[in-house]
Amino acid sequence: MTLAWLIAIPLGGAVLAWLAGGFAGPWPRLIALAALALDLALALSLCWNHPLSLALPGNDSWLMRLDLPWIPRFGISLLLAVDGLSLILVLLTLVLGLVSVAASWTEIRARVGFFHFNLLATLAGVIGVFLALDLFLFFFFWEVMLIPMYFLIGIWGHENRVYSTLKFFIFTQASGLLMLLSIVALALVHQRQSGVLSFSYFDLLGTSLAPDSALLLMLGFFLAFAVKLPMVPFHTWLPDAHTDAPSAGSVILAGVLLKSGAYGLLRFITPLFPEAAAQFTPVVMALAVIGILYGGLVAFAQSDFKRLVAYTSISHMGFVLLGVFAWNELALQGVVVQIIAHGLSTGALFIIAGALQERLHTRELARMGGGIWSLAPRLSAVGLFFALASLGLPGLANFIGEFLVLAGAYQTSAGVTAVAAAGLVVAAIYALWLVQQAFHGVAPQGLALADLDAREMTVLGVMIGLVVWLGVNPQPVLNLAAPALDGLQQLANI
Amino acid sequence: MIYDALWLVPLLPLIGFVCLTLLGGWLSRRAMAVLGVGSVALATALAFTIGYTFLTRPPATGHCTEVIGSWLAVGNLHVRFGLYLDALALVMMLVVTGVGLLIHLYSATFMAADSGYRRYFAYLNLFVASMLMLVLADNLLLLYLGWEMVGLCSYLLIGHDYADPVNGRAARKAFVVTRIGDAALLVGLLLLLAHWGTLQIQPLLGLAAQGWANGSALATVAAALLLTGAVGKSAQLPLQVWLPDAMAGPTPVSALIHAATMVTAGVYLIARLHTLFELAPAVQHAVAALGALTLLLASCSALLQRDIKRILAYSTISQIGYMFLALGVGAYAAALFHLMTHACFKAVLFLSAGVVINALDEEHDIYHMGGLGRQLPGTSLAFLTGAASLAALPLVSAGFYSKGLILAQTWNAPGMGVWLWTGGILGTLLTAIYIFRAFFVAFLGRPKSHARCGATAAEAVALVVLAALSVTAGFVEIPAGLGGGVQAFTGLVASALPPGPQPAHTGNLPALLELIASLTAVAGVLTAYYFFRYRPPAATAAGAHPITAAVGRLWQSGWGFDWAYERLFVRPLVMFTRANRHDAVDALFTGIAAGSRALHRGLSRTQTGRVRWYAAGIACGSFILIALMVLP
Amino acid sequence: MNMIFYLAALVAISSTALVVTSRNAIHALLYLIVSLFAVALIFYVIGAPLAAALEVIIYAGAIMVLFVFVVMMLNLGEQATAQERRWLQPRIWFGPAVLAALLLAELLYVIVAGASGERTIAPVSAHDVGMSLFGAYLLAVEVSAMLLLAALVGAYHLGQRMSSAED
Amino acid sequence: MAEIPLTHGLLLAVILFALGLLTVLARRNVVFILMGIEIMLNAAGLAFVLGGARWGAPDGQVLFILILAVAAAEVSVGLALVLQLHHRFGSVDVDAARQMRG
Repeated sequence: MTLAWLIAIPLGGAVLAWLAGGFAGPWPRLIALAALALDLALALSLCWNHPLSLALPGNDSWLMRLDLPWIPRFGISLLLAVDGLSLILVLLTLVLGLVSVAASWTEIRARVGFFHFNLLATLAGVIGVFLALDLFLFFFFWEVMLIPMYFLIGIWGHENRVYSTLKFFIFTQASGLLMLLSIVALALVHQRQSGVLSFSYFDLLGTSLAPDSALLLMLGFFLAFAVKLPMVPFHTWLPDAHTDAPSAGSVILAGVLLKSGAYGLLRFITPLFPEAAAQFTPVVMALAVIGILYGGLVAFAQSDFKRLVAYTSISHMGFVLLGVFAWNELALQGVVVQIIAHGLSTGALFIIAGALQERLHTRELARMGGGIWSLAPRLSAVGLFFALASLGLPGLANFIGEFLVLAGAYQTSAGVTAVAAAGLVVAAIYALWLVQQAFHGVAPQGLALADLDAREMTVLGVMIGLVVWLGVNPQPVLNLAAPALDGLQQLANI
Repeated sequence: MIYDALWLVPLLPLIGFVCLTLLGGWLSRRAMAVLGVGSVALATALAFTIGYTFLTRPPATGHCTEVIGSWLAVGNLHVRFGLYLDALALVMMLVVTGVGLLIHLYSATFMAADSGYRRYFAYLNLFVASMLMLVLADNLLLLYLGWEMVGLCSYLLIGHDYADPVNGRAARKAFVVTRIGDAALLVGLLLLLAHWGTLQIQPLLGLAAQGWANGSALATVAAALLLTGAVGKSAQLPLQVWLPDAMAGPTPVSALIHAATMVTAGVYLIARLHTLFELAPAVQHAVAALGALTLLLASCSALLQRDIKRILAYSTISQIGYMFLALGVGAYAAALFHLMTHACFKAVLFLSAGVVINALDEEHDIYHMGGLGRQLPGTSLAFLTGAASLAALPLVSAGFYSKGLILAQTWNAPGMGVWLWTGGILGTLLTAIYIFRAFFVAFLGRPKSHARCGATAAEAVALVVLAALSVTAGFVEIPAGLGGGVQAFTGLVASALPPGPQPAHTGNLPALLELIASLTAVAGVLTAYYFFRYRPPAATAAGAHPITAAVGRLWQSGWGFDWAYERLFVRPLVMFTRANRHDAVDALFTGIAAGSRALHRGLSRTQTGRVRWYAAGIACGSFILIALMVLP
Repeated sequence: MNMIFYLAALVAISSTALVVTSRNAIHALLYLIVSLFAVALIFYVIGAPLAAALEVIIYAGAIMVLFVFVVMMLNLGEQATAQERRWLQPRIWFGPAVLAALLLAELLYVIVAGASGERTIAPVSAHDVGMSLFGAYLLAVEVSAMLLLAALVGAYHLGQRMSSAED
Repeated sequence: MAEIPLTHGLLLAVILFALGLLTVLARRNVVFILMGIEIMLNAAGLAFVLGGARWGAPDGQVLFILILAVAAAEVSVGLALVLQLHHRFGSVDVDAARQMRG
């Protein structure tokens, strides 16, 4: 039941926060913090309660499983399970959830209760995505997480929010539809073979498919995940959505929602369709490398802080895609680290962008005029730190992710990896350009700017700590993920 | 054992960095200086203690290893925080801590007026820690960590005065250009990892030496990638363009990072991985050729600079060219020896230049100086010592012994040794000319400006020590041709590096070569004296001819590399990204949206509100439908 | 008997053509009733007496009377006739005529091409129709009852005089 | 009974239908348009009855009856609309209702 509670606590918190919105005071924020902290404690207890299965290689990689009937007539059940991979992602979701509640403490002043309802509902949906192993249930949560996100951007967003939310919604919804078609088709094929209609991941794993239909079904899944990731050329919703989202929305979007795409790629594509995925690998790896370089180059030209960071996300997610399709231990571990590192570093950059916007009422780098360092040294130093994390400085988390991905990808395709390494140069160009434009230079006359206060410093300090810790000691995460990734690789070898 | 404390050497400056960063707000400037200099001083003391132990009671195997902890372990890949100390690492460690300490000391008063005092010391401490990590790392990933971190510190310190966008641009240029090399280095690491399954340097070299045939394609590719990394970091052709611009940073930074230590990391890398380069003779020849070419081109550029720091910057490029030349012919000890002496004399040149610049209110142009010898006698003497050492004036300068060793071994190198030697000799001549041009113009003659102040006590200490070293550091290695036959340095590093090319001939040849080198250096000084002191109009006249003027402009602009790169890479890239600011891919989707909107507008025009029009539409539709069904 | 069919057909076509061209609404209605009677006759001839009866009673009797009432209520006089004359220009006729002719030609082609063997027509008694209507088609009858109810409500609502707000 | 070929009956139905269509398309007066619709419905009913007679099956007449019901409903609502139109626009011109388009 713990798994159900993991989803139920944020949902309950969401409803409570909405109700508390009617009272004066920071009740919705406190309720949201409490719910997420409780959930985080629950998730952490899972880590500690299962040290044995984590340590034993070759053991079943699932830590816990919950199977309740839902719509038995169609073979649909409430099948939740958690392994190291899911657990890491759930932890990341909850940490970033806490961060985004704290980051929107002063930014969000309108309809506070409803804001936190949407925030927590999205998080509950995402956690559901990470835990659900019934494909129908997975799709259900996949949709559940979108709608509150739609409101988060649409109600509390910036200037162009109507356009952005619509774009976000159409992209994700259309691609989700393709996935639904694939899910249903896969279940039907499985039924024709085994006589049992089931949407369970475990039942569908061994389904044998004709090569053509396998490729088609895989594409259905792949497109849904690729749009979410996002992969070039399906990335254009992301900069718009990020630019117009409130800080918390951006943090959740970059830190968690994109990761649901990465998670889907890891969990479903290769295990369900090993041959089709292998056949498709060269195309995807090429697209991944294009994404790494293209995202970086476009980021360099942006004049909007958040838009720039959004394009860096696309570049970073290219590494994730590269790693997933390289499909060996190094690369997959790299993907996991990269997912966490990107969630933290990009999330922090969005918080900084939000802090700047709150103070200066603009996101345009040109209008910031630079020179912020002399006015707000803490803010600038933190910004510099996360820009450096973003460019993959060794000793910080992103480097571990990128290095492992490249090391794994090198074993699959040396040429592609060499081109991807050029992404490091591009990353240096855009990250330093961002620092130069935002923080360096001479401050305009008469510009007054408050430095980060204690609340912001705490949030960002925790994130800095995590990024450094992961950069010099990634082993706990690697150990946690190892059995799960091992299990996935064995599935794909059947 | 004292070796067990090795990990404290990089850790102490790191602690200094962390304290300065976290506690900075509560510290007085004095406390900052104490913390910044003190942490490095402790590390230096420890390093020299370890060095002393190493010399008196060397470890049995010639090296010692210390593992602090594990970094990451995935599958077969195990990377640890491990330190490896052998003679090569020891020399580098002593250079970094020694020169580093003196420059910290110098900075304590030199930067006193700077508003970013805490930031400066924090970055400088971080640099020393990273550089030590680089030279002590026992695996390539940790080396890469140090490699990138020193690049970062270089970026941060060049752009220390962030108010001026020019500094920011120079800093970014330095970081991005070196990162091109770094990316190649990383790919090289991946190649080595993929083939040998480890990044531990010593086991890796052992495996590669056994597994790869001499001159095999993979070894060549790996060595070429590593070379690209080294070339980027050490500002050799064709990635040398960042170093002259890097002089935008504070002068002590130029001395420490862009002369004495960081830029020599490439030399260290090649020396450390010399086994791989020996497996790829083509690449090793390229190292020598690149070195020779770089030293000549950079010397020519240095001849015509007016900014004193740019003269020294080009001189650094050129001197590292010597080291590459030595590495390329297998004279690793000679390269390392020159690295050491160069760190001393280049540091003293930069630091004395810093005093001058400070005294003249940020005046960089040597033609606006003059007569400083009388105003700032001590500083001028220090500069002269450094200049003599750089020019390799015979017998009394450290540079003479190190450069002489390089030239002697280059001559002995098989193949194109003689040509490379000729290049080296030509470089010696040019070196003597350009550095003494600077000296004669800036320090002798009629005073053109008033020196505000001299060196402070802390600055003076640094200058004196370094000047003394630029004279004496060479005496540890006196060539047989001069009768001394002292081989303390090569003897020390013999445990870590193979001996250089041995002379094929004996007899008077070594002595003759020394003589030629000495005479060349002296000739260079005399040439400089003639043109810039005795008869300056001659120099003006020589530069007035259209051809020499054109050549001069070319040389002064660093052979037009910046010009070409600007047009070949920077502008197309910027133009492409500017043009694509709104993301061309989005046009695909906005196109779909616009198409459906246009369709909507077209179709909504049919909604006229006329009932009969609709009826006609229905009739047409049924006509067409029936036609489709009836007609085959 | 055949003669009666063709005569009735001729009457139906010509009176319908007069409906189309007539300018006066009452005249057109009368022509239409004539046309309906002719069709009723044809029903009778081909052996569908029930249909014939319903045609006369409901179509000609009820529905057309409804038309007449409405035309009366509208009180379209000479003015309306003049207006119709204006509206019935050849220019306006041309397009619809072409379209109708095209559809006609197409349907004629379908009928003529699809005609296979001349079969006689068999009469169907009212009894059979009734059995079928309240047997197999019971659901359709119920649905049409709903339809008529809806039409009743709709007509009542629309036929009300305007509410005071809109006047 | 009569020896009438089915084809001839259908020809009559089609001609009547075309005339009804012409009425709907060409006339602007709403009353005439409704009459045209009646003609077309009647033609369709005729075709059904003919088809039923062809096979001796009652279904054709059943459908005729249903068409009758539809016609009645249509006319009652249609005529109510005519009254509304006349009331609102003072005209029976169907094009007067153009301004109601959305």
